[in-house]
Amino acid sequence: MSALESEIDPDATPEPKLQISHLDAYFNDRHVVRDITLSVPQRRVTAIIGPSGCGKSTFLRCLNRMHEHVPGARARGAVMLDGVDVYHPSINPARLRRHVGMVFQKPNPFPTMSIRDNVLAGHRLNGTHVDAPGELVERCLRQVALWDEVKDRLGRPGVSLSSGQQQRLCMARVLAVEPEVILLDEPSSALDPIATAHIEELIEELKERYTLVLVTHNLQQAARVSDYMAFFYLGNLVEFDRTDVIFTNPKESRTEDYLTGKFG
Amino acid sequence: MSALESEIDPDATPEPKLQISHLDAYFNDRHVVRDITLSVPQRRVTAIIGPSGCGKSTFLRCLNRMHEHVPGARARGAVMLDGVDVYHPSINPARLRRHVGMVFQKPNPFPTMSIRDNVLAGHRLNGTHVDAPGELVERCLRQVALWDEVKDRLGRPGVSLSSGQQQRLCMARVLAVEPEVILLDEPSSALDPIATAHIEELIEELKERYTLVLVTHNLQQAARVSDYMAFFYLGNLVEFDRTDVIFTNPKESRTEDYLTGKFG
Amino acid sequence: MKRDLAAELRRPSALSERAGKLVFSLCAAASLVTTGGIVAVLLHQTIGFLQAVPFTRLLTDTHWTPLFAEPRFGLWPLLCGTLLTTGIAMMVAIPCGVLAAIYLSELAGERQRRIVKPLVELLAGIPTLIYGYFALSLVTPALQQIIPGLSGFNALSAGSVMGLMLLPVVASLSEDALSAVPTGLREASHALGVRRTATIFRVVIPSASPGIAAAVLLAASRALGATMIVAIAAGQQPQLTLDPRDSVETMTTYIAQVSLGDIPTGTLEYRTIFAVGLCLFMMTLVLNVIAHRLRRRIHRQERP
Amino acid sequence: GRPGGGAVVTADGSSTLYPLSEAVAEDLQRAHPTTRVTVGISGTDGGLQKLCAGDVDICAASRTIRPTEAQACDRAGITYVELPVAFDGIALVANRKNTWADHLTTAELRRIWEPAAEGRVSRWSDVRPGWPERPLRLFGAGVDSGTYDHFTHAIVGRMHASRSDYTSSEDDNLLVTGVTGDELALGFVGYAYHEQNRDRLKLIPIDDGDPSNGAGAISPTPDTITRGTYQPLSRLLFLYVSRRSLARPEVDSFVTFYLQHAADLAREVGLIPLPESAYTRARARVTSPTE
Amino acid sequence: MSAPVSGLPPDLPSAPASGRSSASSDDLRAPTAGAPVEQAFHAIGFLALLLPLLAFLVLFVSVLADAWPRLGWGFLSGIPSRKPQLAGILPALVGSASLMGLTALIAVPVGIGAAIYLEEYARRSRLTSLIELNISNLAGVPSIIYGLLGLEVFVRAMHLGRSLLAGALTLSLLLLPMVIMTSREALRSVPLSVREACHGLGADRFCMLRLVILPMCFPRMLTGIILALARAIGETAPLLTIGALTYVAFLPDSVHSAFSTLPLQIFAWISRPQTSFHENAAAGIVVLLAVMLLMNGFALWLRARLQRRLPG
Ligand SMILES: Nc1ncnc2c1ncn2[C@@H]1O[C@H](COP(=O)(O)OP(=O)(O)OP(=O)(O)O)[C@@H](O)[C@H]1O
Ligand SMILES: Nc1ncnc2c1ncn2[C@@H]1O[C@H](COP(=O)(O)OP(=O)(O)OP(=O)(O)O)[C@@H](O)[C@H]1O
Ligand SMILES: [Mg+2]
Ligand SMILES: [Mg+2]
Ligand SMILES: O=P([O-])([O-])[O-]
Repeated sequence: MSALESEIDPDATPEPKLQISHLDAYFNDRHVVRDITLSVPQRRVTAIIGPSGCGKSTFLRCLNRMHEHVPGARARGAVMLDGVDVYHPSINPARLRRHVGMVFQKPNPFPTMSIRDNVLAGHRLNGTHVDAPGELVERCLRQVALWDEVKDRLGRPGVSLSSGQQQRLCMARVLAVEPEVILLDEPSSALDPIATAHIEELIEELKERYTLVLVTHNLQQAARVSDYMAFFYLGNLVEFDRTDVIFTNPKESRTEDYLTGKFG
Repeated sequence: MSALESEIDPDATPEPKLQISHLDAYFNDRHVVRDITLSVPQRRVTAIIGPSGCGKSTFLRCLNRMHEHVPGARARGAVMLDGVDVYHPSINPARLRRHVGMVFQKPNPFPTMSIRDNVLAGHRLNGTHVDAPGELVERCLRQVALWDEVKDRLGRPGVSLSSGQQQRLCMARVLAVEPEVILLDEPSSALDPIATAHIEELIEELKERYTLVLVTHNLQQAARVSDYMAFFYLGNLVEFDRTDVIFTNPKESRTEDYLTGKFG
Repeated sequence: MKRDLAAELRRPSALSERAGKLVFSLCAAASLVTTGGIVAVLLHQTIGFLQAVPFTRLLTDTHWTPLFAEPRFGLWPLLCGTLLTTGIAMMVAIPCGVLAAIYLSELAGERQRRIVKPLVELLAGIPTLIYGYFALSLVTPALQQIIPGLSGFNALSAGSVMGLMLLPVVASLSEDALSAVPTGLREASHALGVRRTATIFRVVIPSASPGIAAAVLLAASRALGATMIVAIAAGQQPQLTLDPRDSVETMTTYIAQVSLGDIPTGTLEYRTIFAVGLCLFMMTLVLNVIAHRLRRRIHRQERP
Repeated sequence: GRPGGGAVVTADGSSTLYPLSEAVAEDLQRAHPTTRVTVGISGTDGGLQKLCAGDVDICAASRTIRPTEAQACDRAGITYVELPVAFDGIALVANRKNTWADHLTTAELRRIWEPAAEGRVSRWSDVRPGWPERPLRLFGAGVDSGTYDHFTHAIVGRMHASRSDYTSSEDDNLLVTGVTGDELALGFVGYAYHEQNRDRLKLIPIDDGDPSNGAGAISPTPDTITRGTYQPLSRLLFLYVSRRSLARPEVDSFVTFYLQHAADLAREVGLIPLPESAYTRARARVTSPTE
Repeated sequence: MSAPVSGLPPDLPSAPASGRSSASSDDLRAPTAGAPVEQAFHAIGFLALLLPLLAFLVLFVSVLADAWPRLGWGFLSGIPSRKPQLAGILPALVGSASLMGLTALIAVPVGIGAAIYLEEYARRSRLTSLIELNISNLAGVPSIIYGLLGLEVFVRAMHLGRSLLAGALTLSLLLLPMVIMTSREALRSVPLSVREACHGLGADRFCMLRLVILPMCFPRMLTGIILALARAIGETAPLLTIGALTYVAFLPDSVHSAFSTLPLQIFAWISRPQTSFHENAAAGIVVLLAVMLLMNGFALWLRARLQRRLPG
C-alpha cells in the first residue's frame, strides 16, 4: 500500500481515465448539462461542486449512462473510457457499468439480502461466476473497513446496519465487481459526522487503485479529499483545476463568490 | 418606500411582536420542541437555523397554531401576539392565522383557481368582502414583483407559472389578507438560484412593514437577509442574537461548529 | 488492452435478458388480445344480427320481444330498464359515497380511518349475488309494506340495493382522490384563516373533482354491467317505463336469461345477446375511458 | 370433445320435468356415488335441439318431438327413443292475497293471453267486470318451453301465438317467485311447481265449458289429470334418449333407474305417475334394439 | 442539555409593547361563521359512512339468522338435494376451489408477466399508453361480457363445453386486469433507489427482477392477487352465461369435468321460491362470505408476516 502511495506524485500530471467532450444532457426539453468538456485524471479524486440543481448529479450519471434510465432523459456528446466511446451504439450499457460503478446519496443495500449477499450482489446480478465468494466478501469488506464490524453477522440483513455502515457496505458492493472508475453522488450527505469521516478516509484509500469522481455539497469535504475540482453553475462547467489552485486562486469570479458563500 | 426605509435604524432596539415563552411541542409522545422562550422583534427578519429535524418547522407552525392540524400533535406554553396569548381557549385559530400568515417550502397555489383568484383566495374563502378586488390584486402582485410578469394573464391558472413565480404568488396571497406577521418555512429551498434571489429581495422589502420569521437551511441566506437569528439543536434553542453577532461572535461552541460546517 | 475493453463493453447481454423481454411482452399483449377477442366476438355476431334486423328497427321499435313468434327488436325497453336501475343506484351511491369519502378523508381521526377504510374496501368486494338475495328477501318485502301494490320484482328494490353495493366503491375511490390532494393545499388554506368546511368544499373537493368524477363514472359503469342483483330482483319483463315500482328487464338480465335457456348457435335469438352485449360494452367503454383519463390527470397533478 | 367427458350422463330440457329428473339423479348419486349425472334446464325446445346436436344424452320434454326437430335429428344421424314418464297439468296460479279470482273460463284465458290482448287487457277488470280495476301482471313460460307450446295451442288455439308483455322464463321457479311476491299476478306453471308451493300460491280452477269433463270449473289434481278431466291443460311428459348414448352403460343404468323409480319420485315431487304398465312398456322399448 | 438560554437578545426590551398592538384580542376571539354547519356536516358525513356498514350488518345478521338451522358439517359435506334439509354444498365448494386454482394458474403468471413488461421494460409510447387504457377498461368491462366471450370462444369454438377448463379460462380473462394492476402497484412500490443500485452494478434486467425486485415486492403482489381471487370467487354472471348452471352432485375429477360453484349453487337456491331453500341460500352465503373473509384475512396476515421478514 505505502509503496503504491509513494508512486503518486501530486504534482505529476496524471493520465486521463475519462475524457468527456461536448456533453449535453436533457430532461425532455430541459437542457441541464451544457456542453461539458473535461478530463478526469486516473487514480485521483475529482470533486464536482456547485449550487443545488446545477446539474452535478446529471453529469455524473451521464458518465456510466445511468442518465438514460430516467424517462424522457437524453444525452449527447462523447464520454471516452480509456479511449472507448461509451456512447457508441454498439456499447452495452450494463457491461459499461461494471467498469464504472456508482455509489448513491442514500445508502441503498438490497433489503432482501444478507450482508454477504449484498457484497456478492454485483456478480449475482451479472450472472458471473465467483470462484471464492468467501474471500471476495472478506477482501471487499476489509477494503471499506467494515470486516471487523460485521464478520460475525454476515448472514444478517444488510439493512440491519447503521446508515454509515450501510453506505460502506454499498461501497464494498461496488468494489466487488472490480470497476475502474467509481462515481460517488454525495455519498456522505445523509450520514452523521463520524460516518462521514469514515467515508472520507475510505475515499482517500481507494484513490490508490481507482479513479473517483465525487459530487458533494460540502466544500470542506471537497477541499479535504479531492485532488481536482470542477465547479458547475446552471449546467455549465465554470472552472476545472487542481483543488488547491481553485481554493487559493480561482480564475473565475463566480467560483470565488460561490466558495465564499456569496450565493448558493 | 425610501421614507419608510430610512425610519428603520438597524441599531435601534425594536419592540417584540411575538413573545414565546416555555413553548413545548410534541408529536404524540415525541418531544420535538423543548421549552423555547424567545421574543420575535417587530419589523425585522428573524431566521431560525439548525440541522435537519431539529424542530424548526414545528416551532414555526406553533406560532400560528398550524401545528395542531397534524394528527397527534400537541403544544404547551404561551405565544403572545402583541400581548394576546394565542393559545388561550377563547382564541379562534382561524382568525389568528389571518394575522399570522404563512408561506411554505413547496409553492402551493390553489390549482383550481386563476392567478387573480389565488390572490383573493383568503378573502373569498373566508367570505369577507373586498371593496376593490382589482386594486387589491394589483397591489399584492406588485408587492411581490409579479405584476408585470402576469398582468396580462390574471385569468390563467396559478399553477401555470414557474415555481419561482408560484412561490411569489403564494406570498401575494398571504399579503392580501393583510397579516402582521409572516412565517416562512424554507420558502426558497425548492427554487433555483435566480428565483431564490427574487424571494430574498422580496423578504428585504417586506420587513419594512411586516414582522418576518424565516426558517432556512441555507446559512448564506440567513446571513444575507436576517436581522436576528435563532439556532436550534435537537429541539432546544441554543442561541438567539443579532445575526452579525452570531456570525462573528457566537457564544456557544455548538453554534460555531454548526456555522463552520463541522456538523449538520 | 484498449481493444479488449472495447470488446468487453460490446458483449451483448445474456439470452435470458432478451427471452425475458419477449415473454413479458407477450403477456402484456394478452390483455390486448382479450379486448380484441371481446370486440371480435361481439361484432361478428352483431353484424350477423344486423343483417337480419336493420339497425333502424332497433331504434324505432318500442318493444323488445325477440323470442316470440312475431319478434320485435326495439332496444329502448332494455335501455330503459338498465338506465332506470342504474339511475336509482347512482342516486343512492353518489351522495352517500362522496359524503362518506369526505368524512373518511377530511374529518375522521387517524385510527377511525385505519379501521374503516379496509372495511369499506372489503364491502366493495362482496359478491353481487349476495346483494341480490338481500334485495329479494329483505328489501322488497320491506318496501312492499310501504308501497302497497309494489310488484315482487321491481326496479326500485334492485336499484337501491345496487346503490348500496356501489356506495363503498364510490367512497373508496373518492377517498383515494381526496387523500391524493396534497396536504400543502389544505395547509395553505388553513394558513389563510379559512375554516374547515370552506377548505373542504372550496379547496379540497375542487382539486379532487376529477378523481371523484372518475369514481362516479366507474360506479356507473359497474351499475350498467351489474347482473345478479337485477336478474334476481328486478324481473324479466322488458317494458318501456321509468316507473321504479315496475318490473323491468336490463340488458344484463336479458343476456343471462337467454343464455340460461341455452339457445343454439347461429340462430337470431343467439345473436341478440351479442348485439345487446355490444351495446353494453360500448356504454361501459365510454365511461371507463373517460374515468381513466380523469384518473391519469390526478396522477399527473401529483407528480411535480 | 364431448362435454363432461365419457363417464358423465348429461340430461337437459324441460323445466316441468326437472324436479323429477333432479330427484332421480340425486337418488342415483346417493345409491351409487361413482355415477355422474348433470341435469340442466334449457326448456323443451333447447333440450331437443341439444339432443339432436349430440350435445346431451337425454332430453326431458313436456311435449312430443316436432317433425322439424325429428328431421334435424335424422340429419345429424341421431336416433332416439321416446319414453313417457309422467302426467302433468298446467296450473293457473295467483297470489294468495287475490280474493276475487275464484275461477277462469277458457274464453277468459284466451282473452287474456291472445296476441290481440297486448296492451288492451291490462287490468283485472278487463278480464271480468267486477274484478278490481288494478293492473294485471302476467307470468308465464318462456317461448322455448313445451309448456308455452301446449298452453298457446290449447288456450289461444294457435301454437306460439300469445301476447308478449308478460314476465316469461324457462324457469318455473322464477315465475312462482314472481307470483308469490305480487298480489296482482296471474301465471301458469307446471303442476309440480304448484304442488311444491301450495302454501304460497292460489290455484285457479278452469271451466272449459265441456260438461263431459264435469260441470263447472275444475282444479288440477292427480285425479282430474289422470282421468283427463282437467282440460285443456293436461299432458304427458317424456324423456328422449339418444340411442348412441344408451350404448354407454352409465346412460343405460340411469334410464333404467329413472323408469324404476319414476312412479314414486313423481308422486314425491308433485307430478302424476303413469300406470305401472306404462313404465314396463317403456323399459321394453329401451332394451329392444329396433324401432 | 445546558441551561435554557434566555430567549431575549440583549438589546430587546422584555415588556410587551403597549398601545401599538394592532391585533386586537377581540378580533382574534371572534368566532368564524358556520361552526354549527360544520358540526352538522360532520354528523351527516358520519351517517353516510355508517349507512353501508349498518346495511351490511343488517344483511349479515338476517342472513345468519336464516342460515343458522342449516349450518353444520352435513351442509358442508353433503350433495345438493331436492330436500332442503338434506342439501349440502360439497360439489360447489370443491368446484369453486378447483375453478379458482385453475384460474389462478392461468391468470397469475400472465398477469405478473404483463405487469413486469409494463413497469420494467416498456418505454413510454403510444402503444404502452394504449395498453394501459386497455387494461383499465378491461377492469371495468361487465363480467357478463366475459361470459359472452367465453361462451363463443371457449365453449363453442374450442369445443370445451361447460367444463371446468372453459370456466377457468373465462374467469382468468376477468381476473387478468386485476392481477396486472395489483402486480404493477407492487412493482412500483420497490423504491427507485434499489433499481438504481442494480443498474449501478451493471445488472441485467432479468437478473435484477429475479434477484432483487420480485423478492422485494413478493408480499404485496401475493396479497393483491389473493384479494383479487377473493373477489373472483364470488363471480356468478360469466358462469351463468357459459351455461354452467346445472344440477351437479359430484366432484370434478378433471379439467374437462362439469362443475358447480358456490355462487351458482346459491343462485340456484335463491331462484327457488320455497323459504326452506332460501335458508340453504343463506347458509351458502355465509360459507361464501366466510371463504372471502378468510382469504382477505389470510392475505393481510401473509403481508404482515412476509413484510416483517423483509426489513426496510
Ligand atoms: N427526473 C427529472 N426530470 C426532470 N428534471 C429533472 C429531473 N432530475 C433533475 N432534474 C432537473 O435537472 C436539473 C439538474 O438536476 P441535478 O439533479 O443534476 O442537479 P444537482 O446539481 O445534482 O442538484 P442537487 O445538488 O440538488 O443534487 C435540476 O434543475 C433539476 O430540477
Ligand atoms: N407529522 C409528524 N409526525 C411525527 N413526527 C414528526 C412529524 N413531523 C415532524 N416530525 C418529527 O419532528 C422532529 C422535528 O421536525 P421538524 O419538521 O420540525 O424539523 P425541521 O427542523 O423543520 O427539519 P427540516 O430542516 O428537515 O425541515 C423531527 O424529528 C421529525 O422527524
Ligand atoms: Mg444531485
Ligand atoms: Mg422543516
Ligand atoms: O317443460 P318446459 O320447460 O319445456 O315448459
